[in-house]
Amino acid sequence: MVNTLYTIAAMIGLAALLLAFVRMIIGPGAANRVVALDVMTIVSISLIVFLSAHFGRGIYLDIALVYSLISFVGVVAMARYLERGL
Amino acid sequence: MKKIKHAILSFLGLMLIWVMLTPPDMQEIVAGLIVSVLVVLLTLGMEPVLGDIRLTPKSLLYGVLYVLVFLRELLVSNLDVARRVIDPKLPIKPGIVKVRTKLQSRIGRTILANSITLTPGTLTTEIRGDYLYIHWIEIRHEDLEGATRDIVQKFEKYLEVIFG
Amino acid sequence: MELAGAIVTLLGSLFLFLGALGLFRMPDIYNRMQAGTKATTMGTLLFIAGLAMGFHETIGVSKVIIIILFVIFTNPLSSHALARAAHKAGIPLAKETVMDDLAADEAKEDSAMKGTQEGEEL
Amino acid sequence: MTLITILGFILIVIGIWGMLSQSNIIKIIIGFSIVDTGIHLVMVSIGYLKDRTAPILDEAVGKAEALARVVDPVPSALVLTAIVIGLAVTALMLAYAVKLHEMKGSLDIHDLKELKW
Amino acid sequence: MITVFIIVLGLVMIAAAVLAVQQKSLLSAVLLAGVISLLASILYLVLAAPDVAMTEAAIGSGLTTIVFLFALNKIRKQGKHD
Amino acid sequence: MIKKYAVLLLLGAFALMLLPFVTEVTPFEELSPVAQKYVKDGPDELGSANLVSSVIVTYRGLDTLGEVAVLFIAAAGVGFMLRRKGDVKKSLRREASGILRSGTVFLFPLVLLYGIYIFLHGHLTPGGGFQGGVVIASGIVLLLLADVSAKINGTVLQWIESLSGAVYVALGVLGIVLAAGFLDNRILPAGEFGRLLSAGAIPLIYSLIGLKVGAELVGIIDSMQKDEL
Repeated sequence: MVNTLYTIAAMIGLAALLLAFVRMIIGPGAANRVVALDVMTIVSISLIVFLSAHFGRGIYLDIALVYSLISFVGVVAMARYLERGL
Repeated sequence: MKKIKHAILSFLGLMLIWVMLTPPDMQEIVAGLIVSVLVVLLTLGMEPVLGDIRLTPKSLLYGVLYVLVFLRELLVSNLDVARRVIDPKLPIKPGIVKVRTKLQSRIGRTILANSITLTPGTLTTEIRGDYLYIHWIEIRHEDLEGATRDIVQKFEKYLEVIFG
Repeated sequence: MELAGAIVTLLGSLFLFLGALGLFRMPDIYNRMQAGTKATTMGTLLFIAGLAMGFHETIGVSKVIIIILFVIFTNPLSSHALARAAHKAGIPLAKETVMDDLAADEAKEDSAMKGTQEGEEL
Repeated sequence: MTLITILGFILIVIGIWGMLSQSNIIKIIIGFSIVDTGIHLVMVSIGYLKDRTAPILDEAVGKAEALARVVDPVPSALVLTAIVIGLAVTALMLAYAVKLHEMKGSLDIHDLKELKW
Repeated sequence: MITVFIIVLGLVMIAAAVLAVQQKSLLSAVLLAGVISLLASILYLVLAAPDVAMTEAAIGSGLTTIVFLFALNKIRKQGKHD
Repeated sequence: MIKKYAVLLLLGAFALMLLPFVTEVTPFEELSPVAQKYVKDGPDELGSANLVSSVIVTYRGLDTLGEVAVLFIAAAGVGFMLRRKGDVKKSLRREASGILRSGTVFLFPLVLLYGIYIFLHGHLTPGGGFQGGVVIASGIVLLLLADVSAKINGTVLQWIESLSGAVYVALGVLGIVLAAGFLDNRILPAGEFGRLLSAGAIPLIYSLIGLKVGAELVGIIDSMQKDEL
């Protein structure tokens, strides 16, 4: 029962990833794609924490932490590129 | 003075994060002390942003209240977004409005801007001097005073006590 | 406790989905960012907190708290940077838009300091 | 897992297709990095054993049961270094591309006539 | 459960790769390559290789994209002055 | 037109070549003999809980040294390709917003701390020198992005890079003298399994690798970014 609920939550998360990817495909323009990439990264952080719980290894959480820091740097770099500040 | 305060506060913050990252162990705590001091020393040349925090009992109380207000606003803003997204008619009336802030400290402004971004229907787009430009998903006031009252003041009264 | 965690996680995943749906449906980049930032921040927060409630023996709670703190601080900051960049890059607002104070003020400034060339070369 | 092996192969083929069919140098470099990712996926998936866990011993996996419960650490170590090298090679190629654009004013390989026979 | 994960992520990766090759805009192609790395690192977790996942997260989707952006920026600036 | 068909033909040949890997290879049931040795003896011999780290730092340490050398050569190559003599124009970059700048000042120490955490715990958790170095390099890139006037001090960078490289090699040679071979980690006591001060010299070597990799990557980014035309 509980496990089914968790599985359903993960599936909805995957659906969110797919929807964000649809926005990535249709764009329009690079700026919209950057927004979509940002959302995809945030959803991925959730999915990584889910996998960590699913496999029962707490050490996988370090990867989610790396993601939350690195994705920030990446998005800021893209934003600075778009506004010609790089 | 500001610099010393900044150094001490950031040392305490880094130490707290280190202790939360690592398992409880004497060796880890010693290593954390060394690493935190090292990081504080390396970043000493940067701006002392944390030096603006006031450490009075009143500001601590307001800090707790601020977190509670922030969490409530976060919940409200999500329900708001959910309502707008699910509605088949997509009820939006967006625009960029200008508001004024009384906060002077830089970290206070940063936290204000972040809080505004996470509250119902608003997104900080630009800051120039004392004015914030905010993308509002449903404009209720087009003038400066009305928008300031609606968007900024619910956070400002707490942040003003904490940061000044 | 486990059931409560599962329900919180489910709620979080619903918010994540709504964020993605908003990203999909909204008419222009600024409104998309509104949905994308708020709903995903809240969604991640609830999703991760629910997992921490359900599996606190295996994955531990303290690291999860740090992840939540990082997400709460970095997500609005990157959204702000993106929104500013989009406006500076001249991406148009949706046709429903009522007003744009920022563009008006920038136009005013440009006409005030005409001739300095600085704005052109960027 | 076989599915991921197949995925890796598909990525390799797509990347090579990109490298061969595109004439823009940046696109060729992107194709190269896709091939890179594909190869890494294949290598890691070959080291995977069914229902086993990561080769890091802690409370979840003890020293005694390690032999029966962990996956092969050697491909992981190999791929880890390969990813770092991939970044270095990509950066070097991009530096070449920037230099080339500075000299020729174009990124299209059809504009580089001197080396054609 | 995990199989569904692999299939969905794999299909998204293939689509991203094809689009990255086909895309006219260079910046969009770089972003799509970033998506491939992002999802690959989730797959590395499924394959029980967290070290590789962390490297891919930090390098593949972080620094590689940034290096690409810096190079594109340099090329853009050169174009202006020709 | 001919080119298109040639490409298709080549791709088909590739696909045919790769097909047997999918159809005929059966997945392994057991670890390979080499891996069995690493998994069985590794924890007791070297004291490292992360077996990937023990393979990278000690068992295949020489490869890692070569790899760091390749990275160094690539960084030097990028610097050489993009060097520019004389006429550097005034930088024409747009300022970052004030919010981003103060947010960066707040976040940079956290990134630095996390990078150091990753490479100090290379023998206990996923991660190690390479990942930690990359995280630190990203933190410095963040500073470069947020502040237009930020400059990287090349001399300090070179000193960090060459000093950590030299100490790395010296530790390797010390392994020949004090322990079984080049880059052996047992020059320091093994310590208690699973705590921070264990696994001999692995945390030390990984820290040096982290510093070196971080410095090299910052060097690459720096030569990509500076000297605008």
